Amino acid sequence: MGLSQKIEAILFYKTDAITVKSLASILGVTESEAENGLRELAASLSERGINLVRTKDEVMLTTSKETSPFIEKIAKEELEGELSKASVETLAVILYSGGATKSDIDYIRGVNSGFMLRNLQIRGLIEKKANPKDGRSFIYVPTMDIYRYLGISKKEELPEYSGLIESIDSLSEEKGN
Amino acid sequence: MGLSQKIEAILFYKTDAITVKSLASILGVTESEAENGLRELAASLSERGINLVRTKDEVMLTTSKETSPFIEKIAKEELEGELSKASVETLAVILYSGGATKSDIDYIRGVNSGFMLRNLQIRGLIEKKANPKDGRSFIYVPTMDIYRYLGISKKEELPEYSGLIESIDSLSEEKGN
Amino acid sequence: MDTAYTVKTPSFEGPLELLLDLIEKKRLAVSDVSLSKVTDDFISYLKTLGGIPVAYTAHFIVTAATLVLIKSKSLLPGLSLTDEEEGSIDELKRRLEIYALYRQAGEGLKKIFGRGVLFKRPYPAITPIFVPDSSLTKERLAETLREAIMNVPLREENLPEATVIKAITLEEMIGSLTERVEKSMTLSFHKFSAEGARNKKESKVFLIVSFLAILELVKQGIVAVRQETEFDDISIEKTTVISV
Repeated sequence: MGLSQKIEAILFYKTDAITVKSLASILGVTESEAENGLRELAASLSERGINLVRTKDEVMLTTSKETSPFIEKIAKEELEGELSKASVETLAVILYSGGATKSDIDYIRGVNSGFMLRNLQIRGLIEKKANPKDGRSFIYVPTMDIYRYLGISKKEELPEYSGLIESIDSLSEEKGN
Repeated sequence: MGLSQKIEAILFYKTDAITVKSLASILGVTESEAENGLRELAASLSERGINLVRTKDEVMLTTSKETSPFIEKIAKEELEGELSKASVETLAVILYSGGATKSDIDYIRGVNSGFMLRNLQIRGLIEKKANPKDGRSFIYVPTMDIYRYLGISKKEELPEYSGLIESIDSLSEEKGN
Repeated sequence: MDTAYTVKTPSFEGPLELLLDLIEKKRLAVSDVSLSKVTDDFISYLKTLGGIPVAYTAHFIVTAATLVLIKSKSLLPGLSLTDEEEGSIDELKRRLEIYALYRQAGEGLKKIFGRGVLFKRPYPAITPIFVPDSSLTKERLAETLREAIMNVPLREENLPEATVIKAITLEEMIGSLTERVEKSMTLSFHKFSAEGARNKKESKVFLIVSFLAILELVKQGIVAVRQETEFDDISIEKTTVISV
């Protein structure tokens, strides 16, 4: 496996721009070796759907310009499509509990909620925050916008609040934390 | 620009798994055209740092297997815990058969797999779908994540795939169905 | 009987797993001979399940019954098996072979899981735009949540369905059988096994458990069994002079 493949994988995974210097350090090569690898990568990408973008010090991968109409279409769909039942369910768990970790949400729903959490974040319905109980993890909390939209000022104003929150709490206990 | 480049860009942008069906609809082509494009893309990626993973219905781009040691160094993703004997057994049934009902799994393992199936779903390793053969029942199918964790790009890359399928088939024939 | 087979959490172990472990421990392939050889170990494990709810052990008892059929071919040479009985023997062997394949495949998966992970591209940073959905109301949220909570399975629901065997255990059956044999020197198997059953399904279960109990007693030398001709009833006698 050549250097250019390794660089491609690292840039794919990084999503953000990365300096050539830190790229070289991850790879354990000199900066000029990394530059060679980057040149090779740019050449191999010339006929592909992704591009290598380069500023003075930084590099990153992006979709190639010709594909932007499709990308815009997807972005629009992500924003405007109707919320799936799974998304509404995920949102409900977060609203009633006032904030929950991914593992709590997954446990209550019985499925992995990764994709739903992303979708709800894009649409500004929830946001990810550092967990006050455990700095290394995150909790998902409702945004102010969704409170306003639903016309409530606190979670206790949600329908059937006390009954539903009791069920959620007892499920979380069963999970063991 | 060819179809395979467009697909590459869409998958790169999407980051999550996408069904071949919705890929075709975004591109405005038929599913079989999309399949051709996917084949072409897989071929063009064969020597690259990124890789195309294919489950029964979905596709996704990932880093290539060879680059895994480098990405591990910078990855935040952590695998939670080892898999128990019972979970790998259940996963084997679902992965090698490409999808199985709960009663199939219970019968093969000789135990009730209810809790095991729920745990594997919460971990995002399998998912429950409507049974294409019988709308009232469900089948459990492998997710993109289990493919990724096993480091395989298609089911044929499962260890001893063809040998096992052959043995299972010949045992099932004995029964007469 | 010498090796007490211990398993950590019996409620999560199935009969196929136990059986395959026993066979593989003896380095045998799945066959009548190997199954016959592990029957005693299987039954002695079964007896250790005394304190476990009957619903959990039902699967084991049904499997034990088939094992006993296999073993009985050598123990009672005159015994002839019905098509149904032959069928359940074949089925058990086939299930074991299929299970063995998947179990082996599972070991293969365990070896590669987490080694050489293919990494997903993480989500790029989000600039959220507030876009709710017109169908999103407080009431819909409450209803969806209520449904989701209702769908969480209760632990009890995951008990094996086979509750055909009510409050009957191997020990109870052995106790009752010993008592009856002691009372009357000769006892008909059919008469004994039919006693106490309330319906046809239950009587079949009684028959199976009785058979297990008899074999156990034969082994312990408490009773002797005799079958005059094929299909004939089996006589059970308390051993006084006869040693088995």
